[in-house]
Amino acid sequence: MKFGILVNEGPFTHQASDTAYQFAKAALEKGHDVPRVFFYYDGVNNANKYSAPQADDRNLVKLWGALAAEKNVDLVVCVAAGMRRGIQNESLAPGFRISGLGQLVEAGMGCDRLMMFGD
Amino acid sequence: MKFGILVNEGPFTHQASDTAYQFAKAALEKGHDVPRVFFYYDGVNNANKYSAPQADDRNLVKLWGALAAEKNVDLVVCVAAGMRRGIQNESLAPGFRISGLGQLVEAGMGCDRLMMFGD
Amino acid sequence: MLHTVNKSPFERNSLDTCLRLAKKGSAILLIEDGVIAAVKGTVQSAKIEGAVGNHAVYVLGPDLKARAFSEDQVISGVKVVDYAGFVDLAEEHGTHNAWL
Amino acid sequence: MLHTVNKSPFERNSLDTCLRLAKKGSAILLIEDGVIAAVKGTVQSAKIEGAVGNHAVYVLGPDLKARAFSEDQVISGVKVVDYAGFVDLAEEHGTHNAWL
Amino acid sequence: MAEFEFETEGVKKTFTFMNRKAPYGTIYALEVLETVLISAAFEQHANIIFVDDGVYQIKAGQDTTAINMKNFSPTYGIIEMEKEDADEDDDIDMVWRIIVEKESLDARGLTEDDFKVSVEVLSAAEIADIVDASDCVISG
Amino acid sequence: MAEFEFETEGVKKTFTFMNRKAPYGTIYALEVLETVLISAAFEQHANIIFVDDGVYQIKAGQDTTAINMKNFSPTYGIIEMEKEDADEDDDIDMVWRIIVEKESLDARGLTEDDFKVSVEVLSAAEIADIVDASDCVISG
Repeated sequence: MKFGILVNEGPFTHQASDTAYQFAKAALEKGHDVPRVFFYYDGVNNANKYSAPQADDRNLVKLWGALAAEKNVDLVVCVAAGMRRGIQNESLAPGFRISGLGQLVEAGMGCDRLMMFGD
Repeated sequence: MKFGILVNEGPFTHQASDTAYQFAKAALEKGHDVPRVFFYYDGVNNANKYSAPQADDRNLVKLWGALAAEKNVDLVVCVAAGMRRGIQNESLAPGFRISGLGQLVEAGMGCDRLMMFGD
Repeated sequence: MLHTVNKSPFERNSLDTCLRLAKKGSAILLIEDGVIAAVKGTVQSAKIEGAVGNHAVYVLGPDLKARAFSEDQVISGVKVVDYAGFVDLAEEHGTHNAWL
Repeated sequence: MLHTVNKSPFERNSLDTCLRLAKKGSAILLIEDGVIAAVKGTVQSAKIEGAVGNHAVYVLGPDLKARAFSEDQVISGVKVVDYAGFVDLAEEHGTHNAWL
Repeated sequence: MAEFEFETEGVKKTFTFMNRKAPYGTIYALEVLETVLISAAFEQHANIIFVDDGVYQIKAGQDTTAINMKNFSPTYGIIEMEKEDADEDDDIDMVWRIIVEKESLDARGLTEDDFKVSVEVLSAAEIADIVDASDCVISG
Repeated sequence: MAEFEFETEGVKKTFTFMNRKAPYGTIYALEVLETVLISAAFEQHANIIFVDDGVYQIKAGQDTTAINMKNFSPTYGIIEMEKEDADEDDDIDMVWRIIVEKESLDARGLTEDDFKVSVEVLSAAEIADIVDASDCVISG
């Protein structure tokens, strides 16, 4: 089954992106596809390449990036939401790309389920 | 009177940093001092230099920076909260500086009021 | 002490906790989505109607206007202030306690 | 339909709205701070105790454990699942509706 | 980076946009609106639903000058026009509904006359059926 | 940039840390804790108060392994030790109180025995007096 995922909050302040990541990982481990994760609202902050949490804490920016590399997940940051909040090519972490909100609607159209995680 | 200000949320998603800015501006216009604004939690995102909202929207990163330049306000971003969320020297907007959480406690000790704005 | 509440009483419990923990005689200012609590004729109105006897209650006018509430929809006994008035309240009432 | 609620019933109104707008027979999964609603013996417990007759109610075990709730504190009729179980519920129950 | 292309040719789904938050205190109302507008470009069906404090989003008379934020409420008028176009033009296969929950209105002492757009006022039970039958739910 | 130096020599204030949110769903509990620890370096008085879902922050037995987040609850033990040091050492002029609201406990069916640190259980009215007498309130 194809799961599209929408992430509405940044890392750390809200648990939403942790839960989204754990869901994506569990779905992939079960043999499902996660063709796209779309980052909207403060979710764009998951793609901030300057994020450097303490060594004993999880690094969600890197965890998402590794998922993209290992499992072919398309990590899309909303261009308009990203511009507002300071996620542009200069601050974009590896594994993510910036595109339009149409990519969220397409994920909803093309996946069997659209899962949403936010505040 | 000296007002210290603590900002807990980033720009756009929550109104908190707008309200904090309007409060600071009103206090300065009344002849009070605002020696320091401390950015903690997601508030550190107010200092993201890549923030570029649409032309018909307010740009809080620039508004804070202008306040610092014109009114001698010390804009301090918490180093630990900023590291987590990707606000480091490379992404820091003009007018802000990065320092420790002690600067918040000092603002509480040294100001007549510590005003807090968050979610 | 100046208490501020910035969330709708329909959505969160912050106004309830503020009213439970605010000392009699302290001031309460409703800001941001918190202004919804200051409006007459909702199922939440009783909270602020009950509070005006024990507290000086204020509401931020700019936030009322943004949400299309007029001043005559504000519960009787609640005073409308602007940002300059907010600064005055902070000066006058001592420590700020933001119920977040 | 699979509904998820991620906020404490003490703090927000999202569980109330979920229960008002969830069709009878649909599934509800409590996650993150929402797991607090699944715990016995609180003044909020009646909400989920009432819901188990009309809905299949689940709670995310990893979130319970993080908050130091044991499985025997969970309201009777509520099933505990892990992230893999969350995926199964999403597969089984159709459209996801997150009450944010 | 694994750019993915979806097969969306001929796909027609029903999106529910569940608006539950007051405007301006948070940005969710505005950013959900942007998603509604984009979904029109894909000619998808849409239920644009206002419940809880979300009903305040469509109140007439919003004036954000003094808070220095963008008043985005005129965009709801654009949504209403998109809906009318879809209703009237036989070549557009897109059903849009703008719905307000009666229970949320009553709790706030509001009526349809307070709104800047035409809405269907439905009960919680009626809305439950509509949402349950939709393919994707996006809330804010 | 206008770096400012405060005159804090000899200043002694009372900080109230108002913890109202459950742990892990949001980061506020953890980042407030960091502020409490820093305030010790300045030897300030502190009321560390747990009300509403904040009381869950100090529950014994938290295990975050499966959510892959840092279990920060051991830090409350450090806070307790700081408080004990201040209570016992005459050279430290710092009064710390760790307070839980009785009404919040009762609503959640909790007792003092559920907690990993020693607390004062006080009524809302008693807490109101303590908070009202403090100089700075930091909540999360």
